[in-house]
Amino acid sequence: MSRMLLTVAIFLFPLWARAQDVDAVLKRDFHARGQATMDRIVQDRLQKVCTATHDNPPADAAKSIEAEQMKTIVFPAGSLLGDWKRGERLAQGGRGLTWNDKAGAPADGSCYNCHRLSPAELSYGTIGPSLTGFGKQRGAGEDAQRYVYGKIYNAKAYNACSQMPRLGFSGTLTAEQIKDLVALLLDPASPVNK
Amino acid sequence: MRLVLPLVLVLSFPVWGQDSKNQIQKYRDMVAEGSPAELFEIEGEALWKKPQGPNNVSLEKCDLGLGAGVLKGAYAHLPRYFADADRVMDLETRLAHCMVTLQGRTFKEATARVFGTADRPSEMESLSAYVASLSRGMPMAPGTSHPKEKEAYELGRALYVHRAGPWDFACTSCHGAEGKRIRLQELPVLTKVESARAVAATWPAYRVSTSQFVTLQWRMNDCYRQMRMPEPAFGSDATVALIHFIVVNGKGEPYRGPGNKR
Amino acid sequence: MAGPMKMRATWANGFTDVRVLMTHPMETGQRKDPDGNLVPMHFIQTITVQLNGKTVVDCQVSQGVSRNPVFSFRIKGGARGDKITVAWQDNKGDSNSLDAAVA
Amino acid sequence: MFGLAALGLLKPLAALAAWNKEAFGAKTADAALKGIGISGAAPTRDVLIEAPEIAENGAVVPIEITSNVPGTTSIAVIADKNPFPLVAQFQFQDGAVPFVKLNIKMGETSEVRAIAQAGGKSYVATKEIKVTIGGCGG
Repeated sequence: MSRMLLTVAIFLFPLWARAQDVDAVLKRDFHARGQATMDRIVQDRLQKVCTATHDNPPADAAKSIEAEQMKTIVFPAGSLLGDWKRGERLAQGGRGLTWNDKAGAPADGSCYNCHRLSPAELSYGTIGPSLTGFGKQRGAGEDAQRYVYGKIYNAKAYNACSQMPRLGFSGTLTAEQIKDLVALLLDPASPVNK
Repeated sequence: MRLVLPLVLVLSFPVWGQDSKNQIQKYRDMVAEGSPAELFEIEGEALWKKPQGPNNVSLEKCDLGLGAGVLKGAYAHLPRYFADADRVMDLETRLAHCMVTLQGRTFKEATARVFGTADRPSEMESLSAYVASLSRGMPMAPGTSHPKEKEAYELGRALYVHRAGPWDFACTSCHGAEGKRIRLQELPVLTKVESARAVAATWPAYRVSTSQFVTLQWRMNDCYRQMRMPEPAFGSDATVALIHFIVVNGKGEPYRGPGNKR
Repeated sequence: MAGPMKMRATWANGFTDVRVLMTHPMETGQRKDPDGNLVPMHFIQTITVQLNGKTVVDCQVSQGVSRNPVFSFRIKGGARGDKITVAWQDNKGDSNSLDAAVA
Repeated sequence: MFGLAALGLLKPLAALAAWNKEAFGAKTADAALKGIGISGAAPTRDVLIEAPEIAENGAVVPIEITSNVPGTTSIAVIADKNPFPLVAQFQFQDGAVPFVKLNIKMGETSEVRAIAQAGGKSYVATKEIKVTIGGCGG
C-alpha cells in the first residue's frame, strides 16, 4: 500500500504544481448555477490520479482505485432484471445533473450517446463499445446481471479511468432505473438481443 | 425475376457504415451551401456601426489587435495578448472590452445576454459573425510569442485533460481519441493538428438544430454544462485559454467561416 | 420589422442562378417558448421572383420550410446587370423584398 | 408618397394567386394533393430529388428538385409524415427552369415526394429521408 502511494506520489510530483493552478483557476473562473454547485470542481482521488496520468495510471494505483470503487456498489436483493422497454427510453434520453436540469427530477442514462444498443437506432455513439447482442453472448444469468448492474452503477470499479460516468454512485440513476438498463442489455426479448 | 431479386435486396439494404458516413457528409455539404450565416453578418455590421452606451458611440474605433477600427484579418489573429488589458483575449472578450472602454457600458450590462436564442440572437453573436467574416481566406495566426500567450496555452492544455464533476469528465472524455462520435456527431481531437485546423477555420457558426448563431465562448459554456460542471464565466481566463489552445493547435488554416454546425 | 434578406444572382452559360436568404422564424404554432407557452404560427406564405419586373417563379410555402429560409432558383436567359427582385409575404401580413443586379 | 404607392413601391409584389389554405391545411398527403388539384400522379424518373438519405437534424433537411419533364409548370413538395404534409408549391413561367433548392423541416423519418405538373398531367418522384437524433452538436 505505502509503496503504491509512493509510486503515485513520485509520478504525480511534477504535475502537482499545475494541478494546483487549475484548481485555483476553476475556483476563480467558474460559478454555481442551478444544481451545478461549486463543490463539483473538487476532485476526488480517482479524478486526481486519472488527470495526472492522462488516464493511464500505474497498475497498482489502478488496482487500488478499482477496489475502493467496488466497495461503493450497492446491489439490490433479488433479480436485477427490470423492464427493457423502460430501459430503452432511459438509454435514449440525456437529461440529468446539468445546470438547467431541475434538481431531483428523474435523469436518463445517456447510453446511445456513446454506445450502439438496439440495431434499429441508427444514431448511436462510439465512445464506448457496441453493446448490440450483449445478452446473446453473456446470457441473462445472475453473474451477467451483477456485472452489468455493477458496471452501470460504478464503471470505475472495473476500469479506474474509464470515461463512463459512475451513474449509480453519482446519484444520476436509481436502482430501479439501473435494473431497467440491465434488462435492456440482457433480456432475450430486448431489441438489443434480437 | 428470380435472378434480379437478390441483387435488388443487396443494393437496397441499408448498409450502415461507410455509406451512412457519406450520407451524413452529403447532408452537411448541402446544408453548408444554404447557410443563413450571412444574415447574421448583415446584422453584425449594423451593430458594429450603431452608437450605443452612455458615450453613444459605435464600435468602429475598437482595436481588435491590428489597430483601431481595422477589421480585415483581425479575427485570424485572435486570441492574442492585449497590452491595454494586460491579458490574452478572444474575439468576444475583446468586443466586451471595447463596449466597456469605448461605449462606456459596464461589463455586466454588456455581457448580460451573450448567448441568444433563435428568436433573438445576441449582440455578441451577430458581431462575431461580422468580424469573423472579414478574415475569410486568411490563415489563422493567433498570438503565440508573448509570455502570457504561452501561459494561456499551457492553462488550456491543463484544462483539456482535467477530470472533475459528478460524471468525471474532462474535454478528453469526448475529444480524446480519434474516430469517436456522440450519436452521429464526430468528435474532433483538438490536440491533433488536422482536427484543430478544421475547428479553428469554421467557428463561429450557424447551428442548424437550434437555428442559432453560435460562438466559441458558447461552445465552451455548453460543453461544461454537458460535463455537469458549474458554469465558466464569459470571457474568463479559463474559457479564453481553452479557445486559445484549440486555435493555436489549428493555426495556419485559412479561415473559411462562419461555418455550419449540426 | 422584417429582418434582413440577402441575395446573389449570377449569370453563366445562358442561365441566371439566384440564391436568396430570408430572416424569418417560420413558426409552426406547435413550438413552446422557454416559459411553456405555445408560440403562435408565423410563417412566410408567398414568395415571388421577378426578372426585370416580370414574375418568373411564384411560390406558396408552409410552416414546413426551415427557419431562415434559403432558396435557389434558375432562370434560362437573363444577362449581367439585369434586375432580380424577390419578395415575400407572411401570414401576419409582414413582407420584405430585395433587388439585386445579376453579376 | 402617393406617387410611390401608385408605382407599387410601398406595396409588396402581389402573388399571382391567394395562398392555398385548403391544401396547406391538409393533414394527409392525399388530401394535400387533392387540394392542389392532383390525383394519380405517375411515378417517373424525370423528376429528380437530390437529398441526403440521412438528415442529422430534422429542423433543416436540404432538398433539390429538378423536373426534366418537358413543359413542367409547377413542382410541389410533400413530406408525408409532417403534421401538414404540403411544404411548398412553385409555379415556373417565362424562362424559369423547373428547379428549386430549399430546406424543409421533417418531424420524423418519412417519404418525401416531388410532384411536377406538365401539360395537364402530373408526375411524382419519391425518396425516403431518415431523420436522426443528435448529440451535443458542433
